[in-house]
Amino acid sequence: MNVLAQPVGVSHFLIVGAIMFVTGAVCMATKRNALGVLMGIELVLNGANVNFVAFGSELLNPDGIGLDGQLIALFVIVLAAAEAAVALAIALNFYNNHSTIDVDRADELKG
Amino acid sequence: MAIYFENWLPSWLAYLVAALVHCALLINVIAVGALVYIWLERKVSGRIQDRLGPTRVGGRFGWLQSLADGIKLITKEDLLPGGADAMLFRVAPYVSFCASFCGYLALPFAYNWVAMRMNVAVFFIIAVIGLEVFGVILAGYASGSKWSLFGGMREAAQVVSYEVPLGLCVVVPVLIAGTMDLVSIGEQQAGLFTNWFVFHDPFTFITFWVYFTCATASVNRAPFDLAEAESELVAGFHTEYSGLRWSFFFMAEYGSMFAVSGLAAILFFGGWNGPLPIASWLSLTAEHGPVWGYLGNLLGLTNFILKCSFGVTFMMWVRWTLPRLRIDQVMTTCLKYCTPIAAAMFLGATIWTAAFPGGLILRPTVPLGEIREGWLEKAEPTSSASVSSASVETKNFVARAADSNAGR
Amino acid sequence: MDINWHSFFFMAFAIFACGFALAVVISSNIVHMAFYLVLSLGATAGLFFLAGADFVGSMQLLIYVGGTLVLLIFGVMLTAQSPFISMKTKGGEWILAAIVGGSLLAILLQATLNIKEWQAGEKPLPDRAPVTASRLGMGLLGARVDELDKPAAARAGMSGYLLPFEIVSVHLLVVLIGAAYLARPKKRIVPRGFEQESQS
Amino acid sequence: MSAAEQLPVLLGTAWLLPLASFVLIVFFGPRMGKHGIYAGYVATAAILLGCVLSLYGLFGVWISENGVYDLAAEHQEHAEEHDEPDEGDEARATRGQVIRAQQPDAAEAEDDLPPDSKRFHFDTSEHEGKSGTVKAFTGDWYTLGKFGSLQVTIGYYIDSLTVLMFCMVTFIATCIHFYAIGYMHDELHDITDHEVTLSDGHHLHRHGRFPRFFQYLSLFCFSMLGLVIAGNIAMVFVFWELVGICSYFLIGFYIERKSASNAANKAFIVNRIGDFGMIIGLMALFGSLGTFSFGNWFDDQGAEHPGIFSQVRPGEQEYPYRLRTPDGMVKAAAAGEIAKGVEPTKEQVDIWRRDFSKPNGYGRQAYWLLIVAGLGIFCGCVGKSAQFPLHVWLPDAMEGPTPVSALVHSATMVAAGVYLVGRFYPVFTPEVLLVIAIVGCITLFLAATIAITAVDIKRVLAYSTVSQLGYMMLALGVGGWVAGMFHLVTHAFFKSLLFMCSGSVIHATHTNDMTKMGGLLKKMPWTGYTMLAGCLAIIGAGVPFSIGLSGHYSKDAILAQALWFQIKNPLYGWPFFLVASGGAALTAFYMFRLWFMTFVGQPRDHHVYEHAHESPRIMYLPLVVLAGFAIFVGGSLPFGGDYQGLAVQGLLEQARPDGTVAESNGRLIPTLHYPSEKDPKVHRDVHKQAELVAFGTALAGLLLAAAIYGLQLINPNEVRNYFRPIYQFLVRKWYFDELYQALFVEPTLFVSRRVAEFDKKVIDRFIDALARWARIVALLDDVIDRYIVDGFVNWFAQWTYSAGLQMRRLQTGNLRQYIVFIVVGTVGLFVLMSFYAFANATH
Repeated sequence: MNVLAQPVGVSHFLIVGAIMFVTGAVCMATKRNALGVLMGIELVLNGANVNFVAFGSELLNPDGIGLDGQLIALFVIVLAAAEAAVALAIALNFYNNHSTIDVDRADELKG
Repeated sequence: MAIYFENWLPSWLAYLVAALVHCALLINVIAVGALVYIWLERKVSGRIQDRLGPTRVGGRFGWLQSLADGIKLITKEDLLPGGADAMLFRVAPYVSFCASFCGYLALPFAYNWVAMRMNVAVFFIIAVIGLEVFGVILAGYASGSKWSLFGGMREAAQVVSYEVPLGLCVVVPVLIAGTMDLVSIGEQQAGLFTNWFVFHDPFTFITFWVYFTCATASVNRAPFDLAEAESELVAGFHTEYSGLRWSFFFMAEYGSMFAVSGLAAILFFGGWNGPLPIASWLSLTAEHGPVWGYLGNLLGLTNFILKCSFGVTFMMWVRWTLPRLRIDQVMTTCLKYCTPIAAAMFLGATIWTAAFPGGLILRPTVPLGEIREGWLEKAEPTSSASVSSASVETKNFVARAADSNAGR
Repeated sequence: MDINWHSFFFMAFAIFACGFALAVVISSNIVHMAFYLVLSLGATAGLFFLAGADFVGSMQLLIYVGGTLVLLIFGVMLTAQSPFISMKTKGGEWILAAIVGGSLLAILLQATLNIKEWQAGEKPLPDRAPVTASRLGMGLLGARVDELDKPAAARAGMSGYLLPFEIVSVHLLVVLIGAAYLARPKKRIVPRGFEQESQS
Repeated sequence: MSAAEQLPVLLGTAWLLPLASFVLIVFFGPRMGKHGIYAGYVATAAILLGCVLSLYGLFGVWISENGVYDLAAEHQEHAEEHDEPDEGDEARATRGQVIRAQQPDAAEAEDDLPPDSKRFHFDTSEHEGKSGTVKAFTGDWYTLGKFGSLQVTIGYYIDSLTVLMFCMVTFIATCIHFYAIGYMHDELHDITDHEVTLSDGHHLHRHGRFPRFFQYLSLFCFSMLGLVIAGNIAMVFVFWELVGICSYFLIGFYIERKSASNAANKAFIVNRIGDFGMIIGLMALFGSLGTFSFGNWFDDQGAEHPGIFSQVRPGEQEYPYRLRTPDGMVKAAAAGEIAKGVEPTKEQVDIWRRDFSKPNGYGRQAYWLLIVAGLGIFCGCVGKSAQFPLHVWLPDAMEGPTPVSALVHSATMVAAGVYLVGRFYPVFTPEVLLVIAIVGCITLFLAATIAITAVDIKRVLAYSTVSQLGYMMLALGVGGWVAGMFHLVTHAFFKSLLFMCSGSVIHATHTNDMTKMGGLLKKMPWTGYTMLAGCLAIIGAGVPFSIGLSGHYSKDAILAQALWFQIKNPLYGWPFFLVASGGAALTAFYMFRLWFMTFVGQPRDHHVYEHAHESPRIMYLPLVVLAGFAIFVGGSLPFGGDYQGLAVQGLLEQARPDGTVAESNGRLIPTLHYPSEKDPKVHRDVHKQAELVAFGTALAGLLLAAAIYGLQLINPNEVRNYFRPIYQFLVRKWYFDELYQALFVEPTLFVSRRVAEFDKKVIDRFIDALARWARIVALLDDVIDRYIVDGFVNWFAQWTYSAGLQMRRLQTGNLRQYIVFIVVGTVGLFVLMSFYAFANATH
């Protein structure tokens, strides 16, 4: 079958979203650099966003959840920005105090 | 256009060709524009500094000067510093260039002469031009040199913070027009020059100047060119660059200058509509047939290019007139002055539009109701039919929008 | 052969997005990661445009790519010193993460592909998506002009997003202040009586 | 924009401006400038703007919309009605029918208005010079709540009376604000109150209260304007009480002075007595008529419902707008019958209404209900505008600062009562009107007599206010609606003028006692001459049949109506005219006694005389303005066009309430005839006689005063000794305070003492016993708590602690492991869920 000939559906977007989400999770789980973890978070949020937009898009499924998807996606974007600002501040603080950016060194709260 | 090619090509090839033609046109705008403007800048700076500027190359006025420079740059050796991050160092210029190039996708040059008519064109352009900073930052980092890194950092801080007032300023005309579609925004200002949004009310007038400041800053032209402050950092982020890559940076810079000027022209100065509606007087409009419409659009195109060039020239004038700011002063200008002023102007414009929907002397030839997006027409019948609270509330919204249109 | 250009561009952007996302994971150089992330998110914005969400797309470009990631890269540069630019992870962790992630991916894909309404219909898509910008604006203002044709019962409780909008904006302000506070320069606290020593 | 849309906006703004300044001053008052000096400017600006708006509403909107009722034209048409005066009413009534018949065009005009302006109600009056001019705009700004058929709204009822009152109130309030800025200036710094002696023997030293004064002033204006514009009885009551509380604040402004706080309490409590009656009246109206609104009101479906007025005086009767017991009241009276299942159809209600023969017939009961309503409302007015027997608070209200007295006495508080009577006029049956007339008559005489002997300058004015209010009530009571309202307006101007003059005198001499003054005319000419203008205005000086000061016109109208009433029913009528004309003489006497004692003759107290000085300009300029108005407001302005013959009477004529056009008779007292104020006879001979009488009496009083106090032909002390008992009686104010003390205060105190003893001896003991029991129970609880509850809690805490020790191993402190945990958890959950899903799917 010719992939390029047939119209795309929600599921295509969902697959992309899933891949980005998992990639983000793996990125979070493997990067030792705090900022790398942050990037993983951004990826995860983006995967989720792709899903929201796909569900909400009138183009792909006119009887979907309508605008709510896009609105929630907007909120996610904004909150991601906020989260990035705070996380970055935390990372820099961590860097100032421990003079390293390695998250494995941040285990004072070990039980 | 693609339809035209389809007659004698397989469709996918036809579309490809069509796309390529569009791209070629746009790239020409940037490349040729950059050449012209570099030459122009030399002349302008020369005149301002009481010099002549280039005079020899290509006969009079040295009008081939920048072409010659281009050739020189292309033939120049292309260095890659040892401590550089090779991949990023190579990619960075193209990132900048692509960014400022993408801005042209949504920038209409005349009525409906636009590569991609989007209904969020304004934000799209702002966003894409904002991406130019990545090239600079990456260049700054990848060069592996302190000066470049400093340049990149400054650029990052500056651009990120200047996007806030820039966005606020852009929102004001959008608020008045009631749409983010640049084409319809331009159409609303058709007619006499009194219809231009810059004359819509005092707030928009001030907003334009704030916008211009922020735009100058966000394309990092002097006096905001902290990223390439040759007196402090050798040449800032492009210290290590040379040859074609370097020239790409410059094309990007001039391209985005042109783009922001064009945005200003459409948002505040009526875009392709001249000060006098000569086109409509000469009945050079689409109603009188495609040819006349085409001629009218050509006239509009000239208008538009002239306005943009005026904006660019103004930037040059500013550059060669004002001294460069310190980085903290740049930040102060943005956060302590531009942002509050822009916010205040936004508020004022809102109140003004609510109070006098007609603006000062604005009598748009196109009633807004036809421009606003489809929800209005869609909302009207249902809301009038149903009496449930939710739709009553919506009816109020719709009604308000409707009579604000009627008010114009 | 006739190409459905929508699908074509979708494929292109999808491959970009996923590919660069993978590149983010695989690359070990933090700055390269940041760059790939930029490209991946930009491609995602392209996907949004393809899904007919122009406004969200340009918002993604403006706020996410243009703002958040610049901030991120800023942070990367601030902390980019030779030992931290590339920090290797032990192979065991790689394998563990790969297994866990793979299972998660498997589950997600299975969920995605099993639900029939989500599959692509054979009917071609409408060539132009409905305009959403001002409807989104009204939605944020609290009026759902897109739902007017729905019956009142279905619209019950769908009163728009005014409150979340307000909350988010206040939240943003708080975040700004908080970030500035966290990242403020540290002052050395001089115990009383030791001023001389501290100055010398 | 039509007036229907403009007026509510204009007047509503004018009404809310003082509220805004009140709120501003409440929050930022002390921070406004040095010692809050700007608070005064804020309040003044607010009321000034309100004044401008109201004036625009009057001249720019109302008059240009409706023109002015042309009195001259009316007299003309009376002249041609000379030969058949009797069927004048019928003729007018029929003409009213005709005009009403051609009203549909107004209805059509209503149709093409936008749907939301349907709420405006055009009530067209049947007796205007112009045909079909709008009589009143009623409508709602905001609906507070709907309870079945009842709508509690913030509405308005705007007719020319409302507009006129707005102009009058805001204008006078503006003058008083300006004046008060000057008068209260010593509140700007800390002041020592020499009238208050603390326990340690020193005088009270306190901070200035400039902002607070103006904040109360603004609230006062707001409440009064709200009362004037109110569109339904609920609003009326709310603002009524607001006016009361404001007067309480302002009278008790110098709260540290015992006398001031007493006066404030007295005013407040006496008003409560009146308001008690008022609530009864309002509830009688509401309970039986089922609506709060004055005019007709429209519900959401746009259906029209009759308001109170059109229920009491329905238009579609054979005698349009004659008084008619409302169906609601008839039904209320026949509630028992209805309970027995009789269907109250229209015919049935009419049958019930008609059976007046047997004393407990429903018609009669309903009529009694109407009378109760009227009496109750009037009861409130008695309290508010200090009518006998509740007049005692007003003289004590002099404890407040003089601007307050001016405001309370002229424009706001006491005017409120009279205004309310005028507003509710259609509700009053002839019997109630008779009561009103009697009360007004008594008040007028009593207050005038007391005023003769008072020596406190402000008290003299206070009693004169009471007696003038008596005049108004008398006028209303004998059917002279326009006369009463007209006198209300004119009196507002000259009385505020008089008070502010007295205030400036007090300001200059620092004493209220007239016996210490004298010869001040040289010292303070502005005050003196403006006050002379005020005195002349209040005694109604003027040349008979031609021109006169404002009081001249209004008082003559009142006298004429009283005389006309007497002619119509000789049985009850005679005392009213007698007292009214006698009161005119008394008025002239005591006013000029005051003026002569204050301004001419030899200075009695040289210390005071030396220190007297003219007040600052900001204080005497308002005096001049007001003096101008006090002189001219009564006459008609020689304008052309819309303003043809613009006169207060003409404007009031437009608001003349339904039913006062034609003659009406009492039903319980069939011999009681209420003449029509617009009857041609009034303007022919009656008015001439009345004018002559008024002139003569006023002149007599003036001459007597001049003889005694001006020229010192007669020695006042001899007179005083000659009439010693009467003098004592008057000086003690007819022993009213003593009477009330003995009648009400003492018994109350007695009862309360007994109650206090009961409390101490019985209730307290009981409480103490309970407390002891409670302590014993508490001891038991203590034991239980310590050994059982605590034991369990401690054991649980131990358990939690050990559990925590076990669990802490989970927390590795490694971020990336946490993430792995999360993902694994998600996967696990998903797997579990899918199991359940499959389980459900299989069967």
